[in-house]
Amino acid sequence: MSDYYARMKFYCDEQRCIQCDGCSVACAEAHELPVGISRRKVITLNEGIEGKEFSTSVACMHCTDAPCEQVCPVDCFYIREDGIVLHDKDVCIGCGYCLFACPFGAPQFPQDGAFGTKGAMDKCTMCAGGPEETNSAKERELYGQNRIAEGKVPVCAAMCSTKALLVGDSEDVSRVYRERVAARGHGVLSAPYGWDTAYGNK
Amino acid sequence: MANTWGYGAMTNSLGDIQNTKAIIIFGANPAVNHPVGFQHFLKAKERNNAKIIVIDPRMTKTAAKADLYAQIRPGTDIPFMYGMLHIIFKNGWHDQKFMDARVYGMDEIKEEAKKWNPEKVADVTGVPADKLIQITRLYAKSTPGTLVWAMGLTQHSIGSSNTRLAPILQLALGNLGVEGGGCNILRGHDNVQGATDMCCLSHTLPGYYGLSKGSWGYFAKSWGVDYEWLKGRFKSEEMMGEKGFTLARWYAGVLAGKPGEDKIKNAGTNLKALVVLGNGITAIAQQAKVKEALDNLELIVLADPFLNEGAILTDKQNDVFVLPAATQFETSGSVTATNRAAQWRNKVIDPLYESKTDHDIIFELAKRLGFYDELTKGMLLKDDPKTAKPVKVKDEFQWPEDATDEIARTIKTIGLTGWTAERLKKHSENWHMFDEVSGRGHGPMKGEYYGLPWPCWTTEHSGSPILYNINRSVAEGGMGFRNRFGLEREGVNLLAEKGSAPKGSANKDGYPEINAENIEEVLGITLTAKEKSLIGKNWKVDTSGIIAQKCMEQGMAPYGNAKARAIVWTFPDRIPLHREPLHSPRQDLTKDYPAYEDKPNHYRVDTQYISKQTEKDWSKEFPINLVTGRLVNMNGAGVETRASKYLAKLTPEMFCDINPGLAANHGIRDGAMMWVHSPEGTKIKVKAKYSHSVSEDRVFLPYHFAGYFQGEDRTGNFPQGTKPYASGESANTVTNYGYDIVTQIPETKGGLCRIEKA
Amino acid sequence: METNKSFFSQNKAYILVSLGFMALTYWYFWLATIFDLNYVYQFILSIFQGDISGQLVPLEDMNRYQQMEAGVFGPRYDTIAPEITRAFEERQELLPYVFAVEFVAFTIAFIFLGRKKAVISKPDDTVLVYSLFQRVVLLLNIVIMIYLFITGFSITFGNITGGGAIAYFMRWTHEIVGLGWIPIWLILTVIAFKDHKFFKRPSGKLWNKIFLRGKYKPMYRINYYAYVAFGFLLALSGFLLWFIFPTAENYVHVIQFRRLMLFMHFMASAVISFFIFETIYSYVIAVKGYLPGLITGRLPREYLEELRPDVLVEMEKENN
Amino acid sequence: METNTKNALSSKVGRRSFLRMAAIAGAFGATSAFATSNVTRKATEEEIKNPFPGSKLIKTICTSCSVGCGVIAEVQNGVWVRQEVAQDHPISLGGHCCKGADMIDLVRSEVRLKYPMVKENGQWKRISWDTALDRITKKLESLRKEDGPDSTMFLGSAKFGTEQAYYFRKFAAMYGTNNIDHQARI
Repeated sequence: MSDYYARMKFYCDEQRCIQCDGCSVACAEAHELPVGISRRKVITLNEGIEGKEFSTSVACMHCTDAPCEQVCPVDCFYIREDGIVLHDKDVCIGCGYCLFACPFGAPQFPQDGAFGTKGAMDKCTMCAGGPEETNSAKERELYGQNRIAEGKVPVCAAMCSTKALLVGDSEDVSRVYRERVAARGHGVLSAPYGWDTAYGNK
Repeated sequence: MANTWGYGAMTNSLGDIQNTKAIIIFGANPAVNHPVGFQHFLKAKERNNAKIIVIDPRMTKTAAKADLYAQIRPGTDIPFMYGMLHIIFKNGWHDQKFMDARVYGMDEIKEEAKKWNPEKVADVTGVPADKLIQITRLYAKSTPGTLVWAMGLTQHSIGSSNTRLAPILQLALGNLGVEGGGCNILRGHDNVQGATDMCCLSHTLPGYYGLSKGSWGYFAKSWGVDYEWLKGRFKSEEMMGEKGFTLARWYAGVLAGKPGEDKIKNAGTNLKALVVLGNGITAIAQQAKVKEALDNLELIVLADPFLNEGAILTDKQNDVFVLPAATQFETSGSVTATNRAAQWRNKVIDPLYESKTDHDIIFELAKRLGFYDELTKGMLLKDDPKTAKPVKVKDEFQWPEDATDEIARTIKTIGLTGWTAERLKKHSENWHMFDEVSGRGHGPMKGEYYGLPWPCWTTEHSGSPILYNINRSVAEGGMGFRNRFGLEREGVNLLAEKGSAPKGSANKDGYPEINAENIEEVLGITLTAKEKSLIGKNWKVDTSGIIAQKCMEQGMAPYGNAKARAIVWTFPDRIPLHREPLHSPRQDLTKDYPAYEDKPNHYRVDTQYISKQTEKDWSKEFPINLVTGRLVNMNGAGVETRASKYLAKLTPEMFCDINPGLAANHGIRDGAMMWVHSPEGTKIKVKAKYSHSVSEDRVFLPYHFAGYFQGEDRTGNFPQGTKPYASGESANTVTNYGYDIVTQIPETKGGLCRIEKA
Repeated sequence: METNKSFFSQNKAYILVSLGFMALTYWYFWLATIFDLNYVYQFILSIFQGDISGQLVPLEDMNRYQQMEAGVFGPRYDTIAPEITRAFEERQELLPYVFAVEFVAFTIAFIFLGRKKAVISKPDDTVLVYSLFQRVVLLLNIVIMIYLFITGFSITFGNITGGGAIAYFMRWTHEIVGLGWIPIWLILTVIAFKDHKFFKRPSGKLWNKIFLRGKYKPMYRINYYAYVAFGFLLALSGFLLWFIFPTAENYVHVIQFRRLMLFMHFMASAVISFFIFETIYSYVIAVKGYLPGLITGRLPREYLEELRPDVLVEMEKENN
Repeated sequence: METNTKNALSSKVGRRSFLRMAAIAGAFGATSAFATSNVTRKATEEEIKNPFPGSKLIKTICTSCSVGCGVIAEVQNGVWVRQEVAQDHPISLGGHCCKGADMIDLVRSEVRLKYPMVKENGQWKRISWDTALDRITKKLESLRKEDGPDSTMFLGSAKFGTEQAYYFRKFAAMYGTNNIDHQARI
């Protein structure tokens, strides 16, 4: 292989998403998340309005210049070379700045401290675990499965019922999406939503 | 539907929907109820630029992906379909050749359709005339088109008429027996198709064999028991042939004799005991009656992986048994998907805790009731090819493989002969070798379709992914319509016309179902004397397999090749006719379209139709239409799904979708509590959820909740540690009276209610 | 009252401080920040109308793409969030300078003004000035404030602590202790307004245990007023930040509001630090012998005669 | 700001993740319909450590609805540890709705019934299977004798396997009644 490195991205095709919540439940179940945590959430807009209703699924977009990484006071974030943004829960102090800086609402906080204070941040890892030893029990407990290390697709996209949610190398994601757009030949957004914010105008 | 062309099941498959050009969906919401199946709908949109048309009282998630959507008044699908047929016939968009060759009685439909001009349809259904025309034009012009329905058509007092007219619409367009066409009924639970084929039903025996003496005799033989013994188990021979109570109305059997209750005819006794295995009885209409019935039973047995909420609904203090049943992952067996294809479900783990599998519970009960040996004998038997009679071949059975094989050798009507445990296992083990769209296998599985969709006539047959497809040979899953209703009617030939036989058929024309007498003549073969001695009376009871074998050789279907019929002369309505729901918001229409006459002894219960409809002007007091339905994260009564914390989180409490305009008229705020009153005198307290998906004359209730009853919190009745993560009022507390005239499916999709602020 | 003093000289302290604030405000909002001032202004107006979502344009009026961004990601990311990011970065860099400046200012004040001292000849002749309640409130205020500052800084200067368990502990105790500070702040508010001319002071023994005695000099009063005002912002924003717990469900509706609250928290904490230093300076450094009195509640009579005669006057009034 | 990002980028990637980078998804294409090309390199056996050593994959079918989606269960020492994706299943292609994605929770839910119980004088009481079955059958026998077999109603389930459904129908027939039904009716 060449020294080209993949740039991992998510994209949810809103023409296919039907808000079945398969992705969010698959994620919660695979990583055994506490009930208050939604690493991935599904949203329907204009519900019940003919011709305007659509749904989409959103989680961490794994931005290029991740704002969370920029504001984190303790620098617990790190960006892998394939673009996956991860963080270290042992370092995180749960201050919540990343949530303020995130354009997508990805960081989640368990309500497990005294008087309902926030715990250490939790967010989508693109099923790539964390800085602990790969596939160790500790990693699984803190970050959930490390499916990427096993060579498997992140569970949300793999279990997407209508294959609306795409994940993978940016080239492949955009190729798949392009094919679909060409097949439909109509009703395409001017640009994939959120991409400007997450990855710049590339 | 079975009465139209032979089998009442999905004709094509989910993958095949990708071949279609137009999808019309009546009263189904696959985006919510079958999300994975809906992926094929969406792919059809991309592959073929297929159009999706949705006709539903609610603007559903499916409608959000549709090209055209019509918001119809509940219970008026028949006028809508006649309106479509009116336009189709008027413009000559129908497939005359197909109708002539393969359909009987279309003229009467044409006459009836003439009455339904678009303006009249618009008045009755609430769909504007130009929308109807637009939809009809789009659908009729895009062939092949597929018609999809689910509970939205069946759960009406005229449900059986609905499900007859929908196939007729497809027949008129010639959309049947082709790839991308057909009538695709989406079933609910994972094995509704399988359990229905096995007929856990009160009016048939497994494989849709009737309750006649002949059928009982055939099964007695196949089970290896004496017919006289079996007869002795019943109260009388007459009761053997009587249809039993149904799930929808069993409570009437308990409550009969009380003032105001319907009369029953049940061998002179009321129901005194109820044995439930894995059935959420809180999802049955008329919950208040169900509760009363539970209170009056002498014995209740509830076996479920989770606590059946019937146990907390009842005030009965003694003799309520709850048994921990294992989930289906703790046992193995076959399961039939909606497209008639079987898959083998492997056991994942041993039953957890003290739970027992369902069949273990059945066997244990049988042991103690003294007929365990008779019950399980069938699994020890095998058809002896020499005598074509079942003989004992082993002393111990192996569950479930032996049961699968027993079914395979017994059930001929729907062609389960090919469904041996070995083949089904092989299919599931090699599921990666099958094509997504056509279901065709490749590599070692070449020549077979995934899951061997029935009819799978022989142990070598490929399975039939598309019913009534005459463009394929019978050996590859082709067939005509089933010859089930005789050879001729009122002088009209009921067999298919010339030249409409499946590809490669030795007999190019229509032919009757095969029996011992006509086999040589119809198939054009001669049998040896030995074969003649072994052969069964007809193809349905031919345990020798000779009829099926010879038919395959000649490329002919054992059940004949006949016409589908638009007229069902045994039904109350010869052709499907519109009748207003029992509780209709349009009282002015009930005079023109009255309900049926009251029907005595309908599955052992006297059932009211016209007398209920004319009892009073319901719509005055209860002006709002009540629609119930499913949520994506719930299933059935929701017992299983509410026991999962992740799923319960998505909808933590019962709610009612209400249009903001309607809510404002009643002073109900978003998120406030409201009462829903039903004509039955019951009420529920639910949270209002503003939604534009319902119009101002109707409200929507999901039916998955239980735990509360008429505003009263009954969750305290849960035994410790069994309370699910979400509880709420059951929508079925307020669903109205009303049952289908043929199948007795409750009318939960077209009732009335009144709302007020709580 | 002397009448020959001009308005300016009478209210010199107030005028100077408010001018200073105006300059500071101008610099901060119009020159230093990068957020969308117009949006924030409209947003605050809409908050007072009861809509905290920050979605100023109805979703129905937007096109599908805009709807998607607003409905999924929350309204107008580009308005406040960049400022949060920037302010956060700058706090790390600028706050040390701010503190250095403040430190220098107080040092200069100390050098020029020196330390006031009372000549005590009879240390046993003491007067009970502060009730137990007052002592608890005043001391708790100082202690909690110091703790909040330290823990707050442990978040801001997290790059120095490097995170981990101790920093995590400090962060969540910041939230809890901050909650505990809210009642203290309320009481201080009452105390601060006690000698306002519109405020009719009740009399009686119990009240004397609650309210402080004496008349304030303008600078003290400003100190209290500013403390109350910025304390209010801090307490409110801090409470709301804690109270509106971030979940996936409420994200879209509250994120913009929380950003605004965080911004307010940043701002108020930077400003209030000056007055905290002032308080500490005036309690501990500017006057000798005050701190022991604050702890025991008793001060020598001579101390009061020399430095706070107003307190004695008031006490005598009460005794009559 | 920029310096911080730069620091974070270089130091963090360098320090923490570079070694582990080696273990990233090499074999995407093998299981996925999405990413096929251009993805770093194949991870070696050692790098892809199996998180559940000795586990085996069992193909089974979702019990939620009639679509019949494939489920792959990863079982280790008789415990269902993980639900895997059946991406090669011809109907579902690995897809699941929320119910299907949560099948594993159906089995390991904490609120499952754990033992047989009977309600006596309004109180739930734990009993053994034998007691429960004995008491049930005694009652059924006496009802059958007094009021005939038609005094009992059997409600089966569409969640049964086909074989179980067949046997439940057979059971009712041998009990002597046609009062048997299941959810196809609703």
